[in-house]
Amino acid sequence: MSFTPQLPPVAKLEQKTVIDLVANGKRIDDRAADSYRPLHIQVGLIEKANGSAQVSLGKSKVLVGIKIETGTPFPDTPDEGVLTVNAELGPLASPLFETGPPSEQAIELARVIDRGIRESKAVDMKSLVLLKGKKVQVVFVDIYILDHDGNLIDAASIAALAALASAKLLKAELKGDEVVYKPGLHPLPLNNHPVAVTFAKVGKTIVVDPVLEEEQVMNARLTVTIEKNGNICAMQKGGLSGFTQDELKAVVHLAVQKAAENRAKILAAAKG
Amino acid sequence: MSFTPQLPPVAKLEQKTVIDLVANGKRIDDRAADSYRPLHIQVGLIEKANGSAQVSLGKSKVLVGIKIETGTPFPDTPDEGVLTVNAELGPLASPLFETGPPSEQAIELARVIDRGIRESKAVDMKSLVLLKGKKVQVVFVDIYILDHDGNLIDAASIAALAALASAKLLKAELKGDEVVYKPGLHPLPLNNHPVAVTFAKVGKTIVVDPVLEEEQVMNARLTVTIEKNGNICAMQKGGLSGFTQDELKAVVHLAVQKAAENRAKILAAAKG
Amino acid sequence: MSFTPQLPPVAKLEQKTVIDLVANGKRIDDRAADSYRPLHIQVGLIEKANGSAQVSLGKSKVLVGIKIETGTPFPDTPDEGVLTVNAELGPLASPLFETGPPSEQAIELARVIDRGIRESKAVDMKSLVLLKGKKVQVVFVDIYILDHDGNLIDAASIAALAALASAKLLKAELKGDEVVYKPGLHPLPLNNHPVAVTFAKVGKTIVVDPVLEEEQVMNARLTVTIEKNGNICAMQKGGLSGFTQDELKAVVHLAVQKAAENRAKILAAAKG
Amino acid sequence: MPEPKQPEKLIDDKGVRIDGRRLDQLRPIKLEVGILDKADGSAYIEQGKNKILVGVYGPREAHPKHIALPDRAVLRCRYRMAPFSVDERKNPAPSRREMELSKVIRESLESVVLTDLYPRTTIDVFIEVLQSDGGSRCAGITAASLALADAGIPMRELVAACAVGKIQGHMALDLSDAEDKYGEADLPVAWVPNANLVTLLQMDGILTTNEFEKGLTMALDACKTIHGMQQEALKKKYLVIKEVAEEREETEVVA
Amino acid sequence: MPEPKQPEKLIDDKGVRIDGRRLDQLRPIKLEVGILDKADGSAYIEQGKNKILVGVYGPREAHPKHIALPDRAVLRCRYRMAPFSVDERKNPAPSRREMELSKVIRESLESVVLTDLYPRTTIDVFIEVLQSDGGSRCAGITAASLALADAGIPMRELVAACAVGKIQGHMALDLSDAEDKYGEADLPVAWVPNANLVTLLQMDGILTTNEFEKGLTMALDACKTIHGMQQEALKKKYLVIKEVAEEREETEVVA
Amino acid sequence: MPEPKQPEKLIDDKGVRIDGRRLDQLRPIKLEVGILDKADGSAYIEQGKNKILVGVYGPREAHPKHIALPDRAVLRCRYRMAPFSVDERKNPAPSRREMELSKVIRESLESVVLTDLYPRTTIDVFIEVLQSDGGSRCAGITAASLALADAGIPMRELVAACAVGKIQGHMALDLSDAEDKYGEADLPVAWVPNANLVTLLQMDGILTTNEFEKGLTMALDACKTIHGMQQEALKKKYLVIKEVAEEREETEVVA
Repeated sequence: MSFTPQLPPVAKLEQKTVIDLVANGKRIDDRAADSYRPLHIQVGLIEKANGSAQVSLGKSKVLVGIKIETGTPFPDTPDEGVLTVNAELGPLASPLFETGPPSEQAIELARVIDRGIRESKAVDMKSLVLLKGKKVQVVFVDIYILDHDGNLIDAASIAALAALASAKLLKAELKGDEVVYKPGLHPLPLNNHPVAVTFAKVGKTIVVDPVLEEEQVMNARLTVTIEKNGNICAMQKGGLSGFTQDELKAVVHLAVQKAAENRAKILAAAKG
Repeated sequence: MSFTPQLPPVAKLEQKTVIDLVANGKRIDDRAADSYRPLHIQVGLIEKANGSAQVSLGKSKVLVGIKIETGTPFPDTPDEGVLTVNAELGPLASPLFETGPPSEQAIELARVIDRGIRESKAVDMKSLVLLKGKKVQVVFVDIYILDHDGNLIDAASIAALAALASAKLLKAELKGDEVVYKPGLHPLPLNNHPVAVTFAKVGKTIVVDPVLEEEQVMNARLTVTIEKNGNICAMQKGGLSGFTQDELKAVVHLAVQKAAENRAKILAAAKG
Repeated sequence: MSFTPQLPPVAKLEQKTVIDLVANGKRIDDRAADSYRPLHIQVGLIEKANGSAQVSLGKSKVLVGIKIETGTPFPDTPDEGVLTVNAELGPLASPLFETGPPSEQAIELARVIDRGIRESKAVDMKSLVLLKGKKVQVVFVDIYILDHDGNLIDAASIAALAALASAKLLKAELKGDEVVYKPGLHPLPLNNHPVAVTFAKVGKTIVVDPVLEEEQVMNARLTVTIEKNGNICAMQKGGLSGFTQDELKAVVHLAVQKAAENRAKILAAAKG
Repeated sequence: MPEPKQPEKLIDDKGVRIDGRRLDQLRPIKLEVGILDKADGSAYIEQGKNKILVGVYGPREAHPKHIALPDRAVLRCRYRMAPFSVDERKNPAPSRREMELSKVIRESLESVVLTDLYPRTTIDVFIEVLQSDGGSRCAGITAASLALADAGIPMRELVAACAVGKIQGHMALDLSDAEDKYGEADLPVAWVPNANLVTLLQMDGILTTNEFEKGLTMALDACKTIHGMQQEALKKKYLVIKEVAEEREETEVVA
Repeated sequence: MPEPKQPEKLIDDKGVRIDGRRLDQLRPIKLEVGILDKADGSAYIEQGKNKILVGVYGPREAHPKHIALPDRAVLRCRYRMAPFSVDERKNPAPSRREMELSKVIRESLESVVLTDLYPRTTIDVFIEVLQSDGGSRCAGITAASLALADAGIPMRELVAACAVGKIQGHMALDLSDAEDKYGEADLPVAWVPNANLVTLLQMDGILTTNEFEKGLTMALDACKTIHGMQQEALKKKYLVIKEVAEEREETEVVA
Repeated sequence: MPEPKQPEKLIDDKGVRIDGRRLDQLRPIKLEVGILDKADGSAYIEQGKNKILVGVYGPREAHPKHIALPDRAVLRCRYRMAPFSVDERKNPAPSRREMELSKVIRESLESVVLTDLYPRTTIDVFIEVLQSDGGSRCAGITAASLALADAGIPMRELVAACAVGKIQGHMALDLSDAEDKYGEADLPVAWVPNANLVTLLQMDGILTTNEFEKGLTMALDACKTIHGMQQEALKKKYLVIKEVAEEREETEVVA
């Protein structure tokens, strides 16, 4: 059951400061409404993973690891591999996070990232089949939040794409019942590069890449995921209030632009 | 672990009224001790299910859906299909119900209904085998409580039988490893028609089909499930006290009569 | 998540008595520092199990049952059977134990017993294979604590070895896909006889086989499991403080001696 | 039950959809208010083959207490699919999809409920999908608004919801199951008409920005229509109550 | 371990059952009281190959507190089968069957315990089936009564329990595992003799109403016998205690 | 990813291990302190291919309250492996191994933290193994000590930890993954140097008592070395802080 969350007791005064700044075209960390925080992307840190990327977005920090293993396809898609996205919002990353099974926030995060990858057909799922209906490769995308200073969705989306774009796998073949790996690493075939761009409505103003203090006072949140051709491939609204029709139109257009900028950085970092 | 339940704080006065009425041969809703509340049965509401029935017993309301799917038989009964009964006593139906895994009340309800169906051999389990020991049809009976005003066992038993009796399935066959469905719907083969009849002992009097207010003051509860030939196929006593030997004999005889009356209504409704 | 346990409110005075006694070379139950409580071992109580043993160590009482069933080997050990050790520290045995999933104490206990058996290669795992990589015998060691008066690890270790050493199984063979049992019971092949010996450091003194009152005031605990040739095959330190290097050396040597004494009793009891 | 087969075309040469609808046409909608006895408020919706029951309890004491908020009621929401509501039986354990939808549906309702009137309480919305046919989260929101109103919980206004999608390259209103499954995109929308706020918005599939804008307009128009139906359903309920009350009065006069 | 094979006949031509019993004969019963150290009360029963241990704790402070009742003790009961107690190893996770039996066993004991003497506390009954052989819920109740008495918890009287069943068309007392498995019906009964109340009654299989009445009478007769054994077991325990006390007294006198 | 193949030999004819180390040589260790923003204290360790991040929160209010202790802080510890940290993906659900290690790691730290200064609070240590390469519990303890210090939690001294093992019949320091897997024994040790207390000790495999004594000495020597590195890492962190502070001061003077 989902219920209205208990926000941490941020002093009213502090909240007012954040809102007033935004209303005056400023932000608590001196950015413009349409600017991202500094973005750093590092791939390949986890040698035991097929792919990995650590992303810092300001002080938010996310690690994504990709593991590729053999498994069974879903009965209704016998000729496709399997993609699984999982997110850990562990207590290391924030006093707001607790131990225990995935919270609704973790599930929402994982499912939004999953939709962007799946709907844009980023991973070439046909190429993952070893034996139709019986044996396929399963791509696990594990999102690990290390430090939470706001806008985890974009940080995770960027890290997931960087990890996928830099992932390598051994060519697997079936010999009888057994999976045999041939030497030599090949890149994971990607057909698309989805990038999530998240906005917060603070007061009446919309800002991109909200920092934690902005998330704690925002009326609503919107994530727009854009694929490589500039089309939308996933959206998700969050927060207790909403957006007007005009706001939505404006936000979508800005998302296309911001996604292109971030995509370029991701692909450059993934190439190393 | 099972523990003495916390009953809702019904006013002592109200409790006394219910008990006094029954002691005087009356009931809070003006019924005779051996009368059921009005019974309405509607089958086929859920087109996506193989069978379904919605039952109102007074203000109690239960929906049962039947799904039939292919699965694996149990190792010790390789030549029989599988029957699974599950009950949801969700928070929609009563302030007494909570979210979370099935309560002991839900488990007891499902198991009593299950026993009635299983012990009377109502479903022809042999007819559900596709390949002995390997592949059979699995009959899922899902009981969904919508409104709880007492005597959920009988309402669920009636709905389960109506749903089974009106269930239709495609003929399935094995072609090699795969299940192939042939066109044309066939009724699910039933060999018996078990009907549960539930009694409550209020003060020293025994009433049939207790309403919620009666359940909250009863000393004990007894369910007797009667199959089509008038034999007993399941019993379950509940509640903090018990019954005398003479009371049990009387109750069993009344159950035979009441089950026959309700069975006629169920089969009429199922034929629709 | 593991956290500092809440010890029961033993009166300070009582705690002091236990500590003072040990400091003066005595113990609350009049034993020497290096003496075990009376040990009773009874095998074969549970006829439905392949092996079983009930052990009393003073007032601590443990029952272990062995079940041997067919199953699937782990992918990385296709030519070995499977060994599973599970422990129940149920609420019957102590007011300190609660219902619910296994506590960290139960998990630690099971894993320490498991390590002793596994690392000493006590069970001949190769002999349990029916069809390499496909079908093997699985040995379940279920530890059931009945009365907790301290040193459950040693009581469980003794009971586990006695149960394994007295276990019998039917010879199983594969005929096609099915497991067929041949008549006649054979002993479970054992190659080694690991025995755990547990010490507690109370004040500055180390005692063997701590009773519950000693466990509740001990600084630290050490279990040393010794295999039949006098080598160490498992160790586990517990408790909030630690041991000096010299203490560890002394303890290990004492463990070798105590294990040999207990092993003789176990094997005598297992032979019956 | 085996799933229905994929239709050859989702739109025929005349622009007609598999169930006979035009691209901008809603499925038949049936709304009922106040149909459960124990719940404080309830509503039932049929939209196409969707059959959804919503029960509301509250404001009531928060349980467990630590979730209570000092300055407002906690809104709680559970979206749940019956095991028999879909083609392949759904496992009764809550799925990740159900948990996500419970969250976004709750967020779609938060802004209209006057929660600050009832601090330290909960208002509970239970959405039971008895049969699912595409667009069930939107139909659930439409019915949940009515159930909240039926429970007498003060609201700024009703929330209406409807999905729009893309099939065979065209934007189409209120996708059915088959259209959702074999179509190219799905865009569920909830709207609070007077505040002019979109309080639920999700999307999957591929849409150009133009298609998005067109689809959003179609969805909001449909929400307007549905909002009218909601008001009708409430009026009808109160009318019935009024009539019953009047009948009683007459009876009493007679007696 | 592979299950034992199905016997050809459950009753031979002379009316004798596979374990040599007559139709109305109980299996050998062994009762022991006060055998655990930490539990406040305990008892052990062997009935056929059933081996069941019961421990009782309480009255003690309710934990968690919110389950406490203001006017009586909460009775808590857990029926549990050891993984090695049955032919095929039982998964240690609680099964639906164990949860149901915990409930009906608790309800069979509620009316004899004077719970109103200990408001806001719990009385906990833990039934551990170490080996199961048909009729374990009844044997568990018989032992639980003794364990409650051993814990010094005030009770109106002891509850005795026994099952009756139908094998090869005949009503037979106290079915063993094989009889339960290959028989036609099982009817477990718990009885409070002086109050003349049947406090546990379940049935599965097929019985005519006449068979039910006959079976019930057989079960109640057996409960009477078992009730006698329970009283003997308690007496023996107290005798032992008395003897120990007397011995001590003597020793003290000597000393 | 498929697991690496078993090496033919773990030690070559010259006594050199597969990664080029001598028997008594540690793997390269890199320590960083204070690298997380939200945690009250944090540290990062690389030891061989181990990559482990530790965050510490506290002392903070105990939640849930009933775990609080009246006379000291509760130390809480969670050891966790990321799904991608090992050759075969680890299921995210907590394993029995993780639960056991959380306990023994907590117990290795309890005696150095001055918990009696903060009654009714918790001090939380979260150890996240991002990549695992043998000896991760020891590396985790080494980093956890630093993270506790970084959080400003008063400690008697730092705990250092290192494993020793047996490969091809020789005792060898600080086993790597392959050595652990194909070796004969593993002996993880945590040491509190000034109190001279071994606060973590586990063993699996086969060791003679002589081998144990030799191994223990090797492990404690290594702990001494690591203890020095820990102090360096803390000094470096405070130096940086001091420099930043001085820079700021200068800037302020300039401004």
